[in-house]
Amino acid sequence: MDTAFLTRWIAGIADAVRAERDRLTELDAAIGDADHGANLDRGFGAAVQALADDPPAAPGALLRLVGGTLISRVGGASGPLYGTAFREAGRSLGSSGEASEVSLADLARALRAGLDGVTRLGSAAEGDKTMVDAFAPAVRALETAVSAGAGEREAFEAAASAALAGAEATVPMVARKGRASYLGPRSAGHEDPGAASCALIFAALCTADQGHG
Amino acid sequence: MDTAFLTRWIAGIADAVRAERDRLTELDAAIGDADHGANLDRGFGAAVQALADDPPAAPGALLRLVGGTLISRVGGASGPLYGTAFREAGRSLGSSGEASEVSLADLARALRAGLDGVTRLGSAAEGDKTMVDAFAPAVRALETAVSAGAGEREAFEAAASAALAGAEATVPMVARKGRASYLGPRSAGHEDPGAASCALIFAALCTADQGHG
Amino acid sequence: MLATTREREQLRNVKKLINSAETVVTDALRGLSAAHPGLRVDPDGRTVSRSGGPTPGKVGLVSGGGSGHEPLHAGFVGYGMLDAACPGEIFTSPVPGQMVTATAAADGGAGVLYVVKNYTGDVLNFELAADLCAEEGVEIASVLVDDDVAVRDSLHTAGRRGTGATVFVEKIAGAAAEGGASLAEVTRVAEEVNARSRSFGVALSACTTPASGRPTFELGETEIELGIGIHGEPGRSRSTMRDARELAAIALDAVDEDMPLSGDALVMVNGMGATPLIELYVVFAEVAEQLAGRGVRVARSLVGDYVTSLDMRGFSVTVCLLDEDLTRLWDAPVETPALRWGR
Amino acid sequence: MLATTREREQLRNVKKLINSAETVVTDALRGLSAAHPGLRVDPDGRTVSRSGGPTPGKVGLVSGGGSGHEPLHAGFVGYGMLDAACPGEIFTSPVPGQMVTATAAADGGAGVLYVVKNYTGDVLNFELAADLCAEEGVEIASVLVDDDVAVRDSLHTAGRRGTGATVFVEKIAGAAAEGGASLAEVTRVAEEVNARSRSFGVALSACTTPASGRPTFELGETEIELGIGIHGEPGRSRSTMRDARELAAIALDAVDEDMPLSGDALVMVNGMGATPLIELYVVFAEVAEQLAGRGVRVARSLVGDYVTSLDMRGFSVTVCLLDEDLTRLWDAPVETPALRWGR
Ligand SMILES: Nc1ncnc2c1ncn2[C@@H]1O[C@H](COP(=O)(O)OP(=O)(O)O)[C@@H](O)[C@H]1O
Ligand SMILES: Nc1ncnc2c1ncn2[C@@H]1O[C@H](COP(=O)(O)OP(=O)(O)O)[C@@H](O)[C@H]1O
Ligand SMILES: [Mg+2]
Ligand SMILES: [Mg+2]
Ligand SMILES: [Mg+2]
Ligand SMILES: [Mg+2]
Repeated sequence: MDTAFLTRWIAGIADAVRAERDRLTELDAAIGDADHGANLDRGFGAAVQALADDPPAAPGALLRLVGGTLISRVGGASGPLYGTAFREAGRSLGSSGEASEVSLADLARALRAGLDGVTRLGSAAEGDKTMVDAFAPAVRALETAVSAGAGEREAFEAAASAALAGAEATVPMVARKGRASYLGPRSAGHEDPGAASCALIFAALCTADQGHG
Repeated sequence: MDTAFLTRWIAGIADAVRAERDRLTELDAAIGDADHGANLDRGFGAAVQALADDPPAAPGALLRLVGGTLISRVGGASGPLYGTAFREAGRSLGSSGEASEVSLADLARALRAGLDGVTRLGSAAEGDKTMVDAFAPAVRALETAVSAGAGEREAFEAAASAALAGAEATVPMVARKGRASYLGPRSAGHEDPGAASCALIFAALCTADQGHG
Repeated sequence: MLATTREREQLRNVKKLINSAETVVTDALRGLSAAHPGLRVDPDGRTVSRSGGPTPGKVGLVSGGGSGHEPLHAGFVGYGMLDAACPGEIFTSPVPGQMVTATAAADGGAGVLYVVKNYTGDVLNFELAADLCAEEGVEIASVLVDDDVAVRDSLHTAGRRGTGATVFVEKIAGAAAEGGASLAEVTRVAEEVNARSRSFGVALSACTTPASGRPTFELGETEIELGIGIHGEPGRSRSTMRDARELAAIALDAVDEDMPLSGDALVMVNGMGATPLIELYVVFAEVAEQLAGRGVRVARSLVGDYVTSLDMRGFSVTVCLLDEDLTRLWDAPVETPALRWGR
Repeated sequence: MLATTREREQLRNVKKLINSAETVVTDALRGLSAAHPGLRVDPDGRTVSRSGGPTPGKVGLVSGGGSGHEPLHAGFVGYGMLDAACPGEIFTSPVPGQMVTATAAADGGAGVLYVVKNYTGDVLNFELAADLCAEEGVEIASVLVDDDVAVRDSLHTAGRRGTGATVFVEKIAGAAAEGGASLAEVTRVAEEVNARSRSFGVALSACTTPASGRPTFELGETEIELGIGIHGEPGRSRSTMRDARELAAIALDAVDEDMPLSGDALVMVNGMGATPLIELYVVFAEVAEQLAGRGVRVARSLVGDYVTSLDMRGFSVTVCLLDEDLTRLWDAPVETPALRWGR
């Protein structure tokens, strides 16, 4: 995968977030503060713009630029968290003399680093009803696909459906992190907005791959 | 008519105002500030109480007490206006060595004095969409009945229906006095709350008379 | 005292933070008293005055009117502004007796000025009170505030309403009185402020009085009222919702048409009671920018809830054309619950 | 710039005094700037600081958070309180870049204290900013405000929210900083105020964000939310409407259970944005009376809109147990748009 693929991925996330903006906001209204859709729309919109303004030469630099843009434009909880995820993913791809192509295994490692960044910063574990509940199973699915020697399409589809399942599994959970935790038991019965947006991010890998193929 | 009659009259007004409190307030909400029902309920309730606490010996003193109570308890535009009406009516019945009985002609003269007090204080003329539009025709009807030698019942009924007709006639008027005047042409199409309450006051003369007969 | 069942039912329906419609004014005055040791509050007698009593030799300032406009007037009692206020029932002018008590609490021997908003009820009751006090030998003067351009002035009507300019009159006349001016001079200053001030108000929603429990009028989802007063009355006309820029222009046009704007101005963007501050600042941004475009400099300003109409959503704009004297009096120290600087 | 048709449609539906959902924060900052010459406002960069710049040798105080809580925080920038504030989007923590700019505007060489309300977003973004500023050689300390007793504190959750006590922390730490205290001392004072403060909030209605145009939750005609935060989140539980007396008791019980009340207290009854002042005074009357019944003296108080949640109806009560030092710092002069005395 090259910068073109990753650029398509980010553009696909931005499109999906814009299309689902109202749904994300509604999910956040139920157990948060009704801004998640607007936050990510602003952030990924800015990321697409940043990539267009000054296209990075290498995949690592590209992901770091996306992460930095999210941090500097989103705010809220999701800005630093997703920003860190992309930044750490970019960092894991090496910082000097970067390759212009990354393998599926590289990407899986990068996303694992991103996930580690998120849990380090936010200290949420799976089951806390956060984006981690979609992120973690998606990374595991990717790693499993890599171990099994699967192709990109197959791997991305596995990751996307793991993320989606993870997001859906947040519905009955009682939140222990983020704003939803203030609701205590009342947070149960609603999908976590960050988990829902994380599912969109992994689904966009498939779209980017199809655009490629 | 004696103080017992007048006491019944005031009690009858208080009852009518309480029963019609919501209607008066709604009329006032449409073209005023939604307090006319509460204002008069408070005022005539207090007047009934004042008469019970310290029953005046003469009709003039009774009407003056009612007027003073309205002034000191109602506030708003209607407090000073109705208060002045009753006070001036009481004054016209003489202030020393007052008779304990007043004739229909005395009462007509007293209410004329009350009306004069209202127009002097508020400088509203008929057609301005105020209580004067019910008050003035009612006094005229009373005076006509007196000239024609009518009995009390007949005279009161004439006054009451003149007041009611006068109140109803305020509906199409454009207000030129009081709060409703701020609405300009939009005040048309609504009955004036003060005219409506004035009709209740004259209707209560009939009830007081029936209670007597 | 617990609310009756019917009252409870009602207060649940309108969801107001009150104990009962009957006690809301008294209860709020109890709260005012507990919050402001600088005030002497008589919740039952319904008067509020400076806790130190009248200032000997100073002209006293008294105002009052219906409740539901908080912080007006009780929130403006204190050094540099009012000496006493008398709050009536919700939207109902106070009675002469309250005014007489307030006058006694304000009378330092140099006469007392009544600041009266131009409503028939306020005018009549203050007139009756002035007569009673004059009989007692207190020198009384009155200034009638009538700044609302939504109402056409005419000899044959009740005239324009008094709204936002009341705050300006009370502050500036209060400073003059505190500075030792005579009753005639304080009255002149108050009249001048009124003459140089105009207001226009817009409602996005009606208000609900505790007693009636129902909105004073109904507005559709996209309807607004232009030219409203401060008692939940409908305005001069109904219109459709616009953005803040257009609403500011409508208000300023109405003001400018009545009193051509120029020079330095004191400008208030006032919330009607349920308008968030962030929205008032948005309106103020438009007002200030458009005034600049009309060659008017916003020299002094107030943004917030000063003359409200219970839980109405909306705003009013008041403009007062300043001169040097009025600016100096505006800047003079003031120490009241709702307006404070320099002390 | 005119709003797009879709935006216009939306703003008509929600009837807010704005130009567009996208520009509301910028527009409000333009208004703040026009109204308060004592502030330096960058509406696009979203920072607000004292117009005189940093005070050399003084510890700087910076706070910030999502917009929609006005006057918090920008309304508390000025002498004796904050040096700079950075407002985020509506209900969205600001980004580290804003905080870095605000820090530069606050840094007088004696270090900078961040006053951070305990929300994941605020905490994370201020952490990132602190790292960046520390790299630049600025000494940074942070105090986390977490006064809301509606949320159970626990190691495994995000912890209690920061709400009303933020005003107390900013005022009292601001006075300490103005008095020349060191960064360590200002931080200690801020932490002490937070430790001695608790809040509880009640909503009679949800709020509507400009972007979504819909209430954040729906309440029936007789329903209320108990234990709400300041972002339109639903509370801990839904209940039925009560009178002011009972609601005050519910709030005070919740506070007292978490922090037994005694002695002298600084008490705030805060409106959520669309609550008329008359109702806040009614609530304050009950709060003060019930505190007296619990042996607590209301030594100092605030009644009004200080930490709001857009157009939510409701109130919060915050109690801070005072000692002599804190009382002295509370009484020290302050000159900001929303809090002013002694100057
Ligand atoms: N500590 C945390 N760790 C991981 N994810 C978190 C954490 N706190 C919040 N989140 C995620 O952030 C989402 C909310 O993002 P957003 O609404 O943009 O920010 P905010 O909560 O500040 O309004 C939540 O739905 C959740 O998935
Ligand atoms: N100048 C006036 N002359 C006669 N009646 C008046 C005048 N102004 C007002 N009114 C009467 O008073 C009524 C309103 O009374 P009320 O609602 O109790 O007082 P307010 O208008 O102060 O709220 C009006 O409906 C009208 O009939
Ligand atoms: Mg959110
Ligand atoms: Mg009325
Ligand atoms: Mg009235
Ligand atoms: Mg947020």
